[in-house]
Amino acid sequence: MTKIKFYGLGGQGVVTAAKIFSEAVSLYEGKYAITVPAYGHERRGAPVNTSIIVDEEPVLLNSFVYDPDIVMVMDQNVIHKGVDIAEGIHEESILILNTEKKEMLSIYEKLGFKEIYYVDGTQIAMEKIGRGIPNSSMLGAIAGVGIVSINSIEKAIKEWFKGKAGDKNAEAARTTNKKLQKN
Amino acid sequence: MLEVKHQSKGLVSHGVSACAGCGLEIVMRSAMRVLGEDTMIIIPPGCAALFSGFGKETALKIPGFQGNLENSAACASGLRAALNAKGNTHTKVLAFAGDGATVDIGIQALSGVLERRDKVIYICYDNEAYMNTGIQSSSSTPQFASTTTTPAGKNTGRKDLVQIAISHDIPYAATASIYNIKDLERKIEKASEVDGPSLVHVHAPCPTGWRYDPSKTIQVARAAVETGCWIQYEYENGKYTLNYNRKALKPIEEYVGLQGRFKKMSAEDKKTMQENVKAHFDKYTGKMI
Amino acid sequence: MAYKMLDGNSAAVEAMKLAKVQVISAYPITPQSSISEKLADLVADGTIKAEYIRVESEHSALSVATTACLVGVRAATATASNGLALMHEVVGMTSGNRVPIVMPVVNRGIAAPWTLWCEHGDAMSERDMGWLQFYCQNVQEVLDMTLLAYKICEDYRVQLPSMVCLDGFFLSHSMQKIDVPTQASMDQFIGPYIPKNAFLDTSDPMFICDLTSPDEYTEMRYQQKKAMDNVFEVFEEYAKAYEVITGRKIQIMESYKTEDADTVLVALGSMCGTAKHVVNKMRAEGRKVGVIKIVTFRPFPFEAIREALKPFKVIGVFDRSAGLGGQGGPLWSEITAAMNGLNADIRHFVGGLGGRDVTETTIEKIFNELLDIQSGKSLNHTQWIDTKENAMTLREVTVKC
Amino acid sequence: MQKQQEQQTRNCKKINVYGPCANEFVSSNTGSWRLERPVVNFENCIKCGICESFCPCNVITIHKELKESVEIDYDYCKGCGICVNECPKNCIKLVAEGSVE
Repeated sequence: MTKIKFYGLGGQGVVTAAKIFSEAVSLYEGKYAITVPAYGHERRGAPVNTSIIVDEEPVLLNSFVYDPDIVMVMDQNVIHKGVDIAEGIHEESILILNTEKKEMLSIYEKLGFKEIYYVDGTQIAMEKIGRGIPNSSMLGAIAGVGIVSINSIEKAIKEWFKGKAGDKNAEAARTTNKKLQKN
Repeated sequence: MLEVKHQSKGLVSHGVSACAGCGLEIVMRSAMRVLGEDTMIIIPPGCAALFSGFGKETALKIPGFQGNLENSAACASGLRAALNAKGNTHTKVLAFAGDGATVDIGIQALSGVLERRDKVIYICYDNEAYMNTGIQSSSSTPQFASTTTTPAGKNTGRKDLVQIAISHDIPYAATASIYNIKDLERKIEKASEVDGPSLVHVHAPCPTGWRYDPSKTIQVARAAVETGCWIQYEYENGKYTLNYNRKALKPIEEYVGLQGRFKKMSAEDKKTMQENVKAHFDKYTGKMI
Repeated sequence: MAYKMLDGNSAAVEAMKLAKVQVISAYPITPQSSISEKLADLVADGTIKAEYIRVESEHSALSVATTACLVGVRAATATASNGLALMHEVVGMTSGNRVPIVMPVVNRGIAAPWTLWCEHGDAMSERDMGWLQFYCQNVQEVLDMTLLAYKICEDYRVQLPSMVCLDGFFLSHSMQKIDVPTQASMDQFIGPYIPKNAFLDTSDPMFICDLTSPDEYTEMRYQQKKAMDNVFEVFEEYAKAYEVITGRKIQIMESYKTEDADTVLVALGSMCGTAKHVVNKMRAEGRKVGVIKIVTFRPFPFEAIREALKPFKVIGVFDRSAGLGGQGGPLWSEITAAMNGLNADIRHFVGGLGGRDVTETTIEKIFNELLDIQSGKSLNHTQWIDTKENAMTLREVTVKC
Repeated sequence: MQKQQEQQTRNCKKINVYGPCANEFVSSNTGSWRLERPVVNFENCIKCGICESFCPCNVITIHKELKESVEIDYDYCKGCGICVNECPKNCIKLVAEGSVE
């Protein structure tokens, strides 16, 4: 069982990313994923998070993730909004960060993750999709840590967005996947 | 199959436990005469529920449902939707409710139906208070009328149902009165023919609640129109027509003087009422030129 | 198998689509709204051939569905929370007139305090209104139970409406991997709607729901009671047929690893999944615990419960509603009644209110308390689980006195 | 348009329906309420039909061809007196119940 948490800001497609990710692992890799979205009355710009649980077996657990194995941060500024993205992490937990500045890493480095991966997903989204919404591109990043293949992610993205938009979003994911770096 | 235990001339049984001289009874018979047997009816609790029946007995030969007090319009909407789903566009759907079930508690559901333009005929028989429960004031009770919840006379005027309906831009709305049955039946007929929702608001005097002799029901209804206390008009596709052809209104005394519920009015009150009625009437006739 | 990723609300919509509902009346309310939206979409693109009535309130939503069903079509609506409370009056009309509507209820607490999130208090407020109530553990169950509910409700032995209860957000917005039966198989399983009780038809008039005297009212209630009694038999029959088609077994209640358990927890809804997960975890550590999941809360399966709980001396019951003023919550009361005379120690836990997560830790804490009572280590337990210490001092204001 | 419902009511099978439902069309004996009954003086009657149209109980029938032109069904007439009040020729009056045949 792998417990995952996505953090981001309202409007960045965090919940959508979780849905696409869960489709990729469930429908194209034969695993079972459930999303447990923490909906509220938050509006565009406010920090949001969503929980995903992935397993080889049907998932029984139906509650939020408190001890994530993987944390993905879709906006580097989340940490400045009073959100403790390292809450509940353990010694094996890894972090995937969307950042354009290497210096941001130094803040995240102190949080105690075993490994940190980073990529500028927003810039890639701007280039490939034309909008700075990093959800699709960051799905390419999570495919870089082995929990899901980039092929499955691309399939799920194409299924979700359909047509040309699907191709562009899938390309963003592929590019991010290639550019993902380990700190 | 409906077991007909007693013969009747129309679709409504003759012996219905409405009070002697009941105005509503005339409205129901007119409606049934016009709409005929290819009709489904919704009746909320209230005086008209006497037509729904009691136990295994009903006073109507058409299928009907007695809903809650406030959802007559919505229930009618459900019938329409189901008939449409079955490809039946000929059966007419009628909601038949009193003023309390319409202008008070039922206005929300009515507004919903009118806004959605569901093809439903809505007849509101207006006896100007909750008569079935013992003459409590409704928002259709006129100013100065004494009821059991306004014993000293109601201190505000009535809600204008037809104007509320018209503001939904519906194809047809009209007021009518039982003193002119031809006009009433013509309006119900029209209401049933338009494509979309329609409202007929019928003045239906109540001898019990208004405190006059049952024999005077028609006289009271007529006096209401002649004095301008009830304005007979219709609204069809944006056009108003006054259905009462008289230059000068009679003094309101000729209407209120007939009824016990206005007995406590002072001379001052009557002056106020006369002015209000005149102003109201002028407002409407202004629209109808 | 044709797997899909669906959230609970989409699963409910999928079931309505498979049942070919003909009239839909919908009013949006969080967290039900996406049901209203998806149905509108499917009607607009012709996937569902139905009349979609965009009503102005939940009161009207159920009114429309109820009268439409009386005309002889399968009608649908769905609601949550305060919307269900507003429906309350019509809820009685639907069941009293024996109109077999299947209504998803996306469980959310009732204001005040305002909450958007999960709690069973809304459906529990309607528990004695003559509707069947099914509580779902996961999204698959939402789909399966809704489909099965059409069969059960519309059977001539039942003819009662049902609420298919799914936990707000934890199910309604949780994407899960679902197996969806084919349209052809459900056409055969459910079939077209045929009214079996009073109906509205101009070629065969009758007046439905007129005034009833004290002389007959009791008898009509008794008719409803008899219909409730029939539910288990009908449930079993159709659950078997459904299992043949889909391979999935649906039960009125489920005993999970209870055979050799020292203590068990009884629960409803999505928390049952978490509880099962905790059972597995604790059993791996050698602590023998089990879960009893109740699916059919109305009618309450007294006999099955009594049978299942008979071996246990210490039983925990988790209510996701406060049961204010009662000795325990509604589930606890029913379990206690079912166990009458059996000398079991039935402990009452309230939690998960207004969206508070029922976590692994919560469940583990409960099991530990129950095990302590079982082994004689402790006498007491926490009734209001996970409640903060400062409950009584959340707000301080200055008042004139 | 879907037309799924078989008209299963057509075969006229008797079934027990549950819950409140009225399927007998009945007239109550409202004639017994009457304290006074309307009596018509046919001499002045012009057969205008006004009494018939305003009768709330719909119990008046006009026979244009007969001299006894106005027939009142006393089984259901409540004796409200609207016909008396509205008759343009004043040819209907209320008499105490029992004073005439």
